[in-house]
Amino acid sequence: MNPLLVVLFLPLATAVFNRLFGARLGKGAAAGLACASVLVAFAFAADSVLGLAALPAASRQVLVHVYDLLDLASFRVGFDLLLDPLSGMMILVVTGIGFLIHLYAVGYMHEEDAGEYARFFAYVNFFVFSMLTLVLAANFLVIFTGWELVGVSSYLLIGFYRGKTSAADAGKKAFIVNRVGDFGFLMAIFLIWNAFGSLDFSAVLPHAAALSPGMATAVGLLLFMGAAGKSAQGPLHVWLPDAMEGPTPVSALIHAATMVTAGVFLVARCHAIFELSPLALGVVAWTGALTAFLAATVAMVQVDIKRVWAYSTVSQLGYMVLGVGVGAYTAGLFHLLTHAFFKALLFLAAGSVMHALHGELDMRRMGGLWRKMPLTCATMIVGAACLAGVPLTSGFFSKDEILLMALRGPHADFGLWLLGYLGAACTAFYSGRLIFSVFFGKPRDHHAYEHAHESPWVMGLPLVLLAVGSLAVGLLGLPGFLTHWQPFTDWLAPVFADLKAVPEASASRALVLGLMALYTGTVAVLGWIAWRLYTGEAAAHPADGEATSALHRLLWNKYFFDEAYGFVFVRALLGYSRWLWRWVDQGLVDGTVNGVAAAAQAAGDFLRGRVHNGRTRQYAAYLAAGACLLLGLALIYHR
Amino acid sequence: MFGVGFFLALAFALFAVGAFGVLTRRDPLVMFMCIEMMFNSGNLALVALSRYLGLASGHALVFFVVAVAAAEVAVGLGIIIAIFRTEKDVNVDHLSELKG
Amino acid sequence: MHTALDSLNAAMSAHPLLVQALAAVAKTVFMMTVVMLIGGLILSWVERKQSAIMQDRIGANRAAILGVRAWGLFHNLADAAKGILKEDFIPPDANPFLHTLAPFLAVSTAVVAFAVLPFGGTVHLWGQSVDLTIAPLPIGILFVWAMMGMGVYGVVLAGYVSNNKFSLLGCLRATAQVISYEVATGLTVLGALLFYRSLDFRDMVAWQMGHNLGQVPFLGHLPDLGAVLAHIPAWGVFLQPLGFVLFFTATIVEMTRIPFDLPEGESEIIGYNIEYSGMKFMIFMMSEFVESLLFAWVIVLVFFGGWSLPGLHLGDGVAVLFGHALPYASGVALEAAAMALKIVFFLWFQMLVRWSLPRFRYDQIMHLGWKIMLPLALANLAVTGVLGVLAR
Amino acid sequence: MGLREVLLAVFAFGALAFALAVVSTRNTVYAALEFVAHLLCLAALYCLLDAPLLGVLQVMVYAGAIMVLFLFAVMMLDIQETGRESAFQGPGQVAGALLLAALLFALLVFGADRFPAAALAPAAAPGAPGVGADNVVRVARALFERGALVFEAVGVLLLTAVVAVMVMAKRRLEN
Repeated sequence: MNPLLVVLFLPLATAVFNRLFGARLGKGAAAGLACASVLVAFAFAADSVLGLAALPAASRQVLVHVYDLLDLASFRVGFDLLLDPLSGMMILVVTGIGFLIHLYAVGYMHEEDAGEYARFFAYVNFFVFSMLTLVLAANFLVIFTGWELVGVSSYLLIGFYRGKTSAADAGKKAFIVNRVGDFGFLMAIFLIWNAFGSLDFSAVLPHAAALSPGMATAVGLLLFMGAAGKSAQGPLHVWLPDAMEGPTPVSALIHAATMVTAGVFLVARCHAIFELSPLALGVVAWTGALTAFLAATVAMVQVDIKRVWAYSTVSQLGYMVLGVGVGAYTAGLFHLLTHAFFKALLFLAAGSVMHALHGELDMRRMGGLWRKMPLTCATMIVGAACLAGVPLTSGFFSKDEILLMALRGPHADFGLWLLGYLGAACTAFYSGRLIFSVFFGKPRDHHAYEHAHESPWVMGLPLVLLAVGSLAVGLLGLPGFLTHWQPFTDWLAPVFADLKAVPEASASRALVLGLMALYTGTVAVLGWIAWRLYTGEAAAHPADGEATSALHRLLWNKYFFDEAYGFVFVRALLGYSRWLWRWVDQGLVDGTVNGVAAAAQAAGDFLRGRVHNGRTRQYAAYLAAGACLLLGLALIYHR
Repeated sequence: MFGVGFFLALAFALFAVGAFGVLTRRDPLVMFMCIEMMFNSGNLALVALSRYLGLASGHALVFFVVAVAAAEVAVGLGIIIAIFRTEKDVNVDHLSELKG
Repeated sequence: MHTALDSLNAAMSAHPLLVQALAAVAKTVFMMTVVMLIGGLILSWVERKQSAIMQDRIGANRAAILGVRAWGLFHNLADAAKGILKEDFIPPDANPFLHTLAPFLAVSTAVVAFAVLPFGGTVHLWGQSVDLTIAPLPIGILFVWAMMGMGVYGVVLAGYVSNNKFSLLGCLRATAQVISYEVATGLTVLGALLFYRSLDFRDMVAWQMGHNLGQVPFLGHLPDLGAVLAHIPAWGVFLQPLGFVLFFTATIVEMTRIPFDLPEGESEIIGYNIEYSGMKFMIFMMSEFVESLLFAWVIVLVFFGGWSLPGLHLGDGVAVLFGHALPYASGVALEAAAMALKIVFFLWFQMLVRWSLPRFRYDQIMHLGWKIMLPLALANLAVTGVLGVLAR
Repeated sequence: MGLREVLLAVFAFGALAFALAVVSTRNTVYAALEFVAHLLCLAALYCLLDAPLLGVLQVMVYAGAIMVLFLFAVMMLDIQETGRESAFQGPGQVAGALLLAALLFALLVFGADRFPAAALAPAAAPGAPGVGADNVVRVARALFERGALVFEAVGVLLLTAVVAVMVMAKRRLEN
């Protein structure tokens, strides 16, 4: 049996088993089973990837046919899995970080009762299965299936706390907003099928050049619509901050490390189509850049630490999208990889803080926590440093690469770079702001401070591992002028072999170094500003609803996206629905149906009294008369 | 003198008599017999026509009619007896519960 | 004398239609005589005597004419006289016509059934071949069944027109019993009919005479037995032992004789004929004896080779018994004797059953009929059919 | 006019007369008996029309089984009271029914007037029912070869009817 099948179906099997029997097994067994299945999946995934690496670079593609989904004469779709460097990287991320988060969740979810506990692990395992289906897909149908399964499991996990209305609403919001993107994705799939007659990547992507430019643009834009939904690109980003209603490990796993990167993955997977359409790529790049900047500005004023990281995630996803949009796929994916580590770390550390403070998430009530929870503090500082792009951290290298490509890449534009740069500055500010507000300065809520405590080892261990990973993973993609050892670029090279050579040479070493110095300086300055603003007793946190300026109000209300949607879509839809209900459904449809029924009943009442009177012999007389009539007609017409 | 037309006419006459019985009698059992009589008039016509046209399939058809009639009688009588047990009366003019 | 015979021969040969007409009359007269004599007189005497012997009594021996007792044979005459002389009572509310019709319906349907029963093969008289059957119908056995079905009406009428609750109940019991077992009677014979491939009694007998067990599929292929079996005639009883046992049982129920005599139950149970007296009552009794003869006859025809005698072959004007030529007439006589003996044997056997077994309960009869005999008969038929298809 | 014609006339007249008797007799039992007689007349007609198998079947199944069931039902129900009521309702109804029946008869006769009144063609066609010993075989061929499916269907129908009646009767017993 192919190890990929184990990777894929073991989490599914444990999910089903846990959902059915986990509550009876008890917490330990359910959690152990779930963690073990993901660990085994990781081991098998690593084995598969090593096996892949052993192949010559040009032929690093393994196709696994599981079974035929659809086998018509002219159209065949199989449940096919494709292992190539891209999906290999993704399955390692999904199972590896997934395992750490599972481990963390063992401690984090400890207070739930056994049934909920098992349900949680079942859903998380199911998510892992869905995500693996998505990344391992070898055709558009399977990837769409994984796409939808991911949406379902995300919905289940966001709304995991069933008692909370806000959680249920957030789940619905995530699902509905994602549907908008999915619609585009589905349309794109239909167009692809129409154009190629097949949904297999191998039949579509290498021959993408056969598409007319208009069609390529249409497919690219529709695909990106799906990607924007999943990867929370503006204006479809609104679901992601609300998705923080789910348990923190879920936020870390799904809404930071894995699921939201699906859009980036999709664009990278379908780069052959995007490359055909400068317009589509431009839309991708600009959307990414704008999202990166705007989300970063929003993150600067939020006081809920998970919400800050949520907007930060949106922003960082914007960087990845910007990366793939300017044609720097490797850079975008490298940022995906580093971000998976440090954002998972940040979320888990935020969860650790939240755990310590019994659910408190408002940074205005924290402060000085580093004494109470040094490990969390240290790891979170590492994560924040990566996020902010402190030199020599992984985030520094990956973001630097993207920004460089925005300035000098194949589809570069100064505006893109500027937005990216401003966003990076904001990122440095809000990262510092959060770290300093939470861990430094004086405790602002002494009651909470007194009860704060470090998290258990089962939560601490993943933090440490992720922190180490966050730092180390940067080594895989050091800038080209430092070293010729480029494992990440080399690894992905076969996937992007069809692209023109990345013109890194066009950027002089002086420019690169200059940019690096610029970033470093920016980070230092903004970090210092944040330190000054947020470590004092009266930190610069305005109280709720107390806007200091119009700009602050705009940012505090997240550019009024939700309100705009509420007005444009929800209110309008409600009004339209109400109209449909009142006039079309109740008036026209019901009126017709009831009218027909009433007419039938009236006729029936009449006939029942006169004709259907229960006298059998009278019925017989009707029969005989009818027979006479028919006979007479037959005699008249048959002659 | 006894050609196929004679037998057809006889069959039609029996059919009419049966129809008349169904229309006028109130005893469900007699109505039932009259219905059977109409069946039989059909059978007679089939036999006569088989003889006239030289076809054995008419006989097979009669066989089927007889079998179906047997099934019909079994169920019909069961129903009549069931009705009688609850109503103590089988005058069809008094039975109109199912008129709706 | 000689010349008279010759002229008779000449006259007969000249008028074939006359031969046929005379033969028809003769057949009918013969059959009616046999039926009336056996069914009406001898069987009731036999029953008395046999029951007496089996129960260690002396039995009927008092009736005498001029001191001659003739083993009680005259009791039948005494019975007849008594029946005729007794008051013919018709209940006040009864319909006199139907009340009278009932017993005659019962006996006449049984008697009419004899019309299709052959009492011998085909004989050649004056150049004419004459079937020794009153009405050689191709659907003979169906006719017997049809008449059996009609016989129920006698019982139904008797029970209904008597205007007596007990007779009505008795008639309901009788009717239910008889029509229930009509199913079994029909199904048990079908297995044998699968071999004969005919509904005509003459064909059945001819088939049994023309085949031996060695020619039967499966049986004949047995390596050592085949040769032995070739000497045994392929009588229905050998081909369908289960069918025979079931059929024999069903016929006893059909006759409503002990041990299945619930409908009238002479000694204890009040039956459908309670309001009958005198000759009409005797006619009901007689109908039972006639049926008894009828079924014995049918059994012999279907299961025991009819008039066939193993080793005897009647050819065209010659008879051969185990390779020895016999005069044709003696061959015919031998066949007639074989037939008569077989029938007598079964009449005796029916009596034997009658005086040996205790009466069944009503639910037991129904249980036996619907839950034992019907499934067995169906299974027998199915197995026979499947084997027949396999042997093809 | 030979014996056959005489018999045909007698049985045809008997069939019609007994049919009229069934319709006009008040007592249900007598009506049933008259119906049996009617059926026997029809059976005789079948035999005279060279359909002896059907004739015997008619006696066996219709007269011997179905009508016995009828009599059974009549006796179990004991419908003396209704039987003594007037068999027909009002003169208007009777007249209407008569009119309808007559109309039906007239239409049917008009519709069938292409068939000769006086001739019965000899059974000569290859699929003819045949006379004598052949009859059973020919009918069996028609029944089991072309009509095999219908035959099975009828068997299923009968079985269903039997089960249905059993269920109906059983439920009554439990009550």
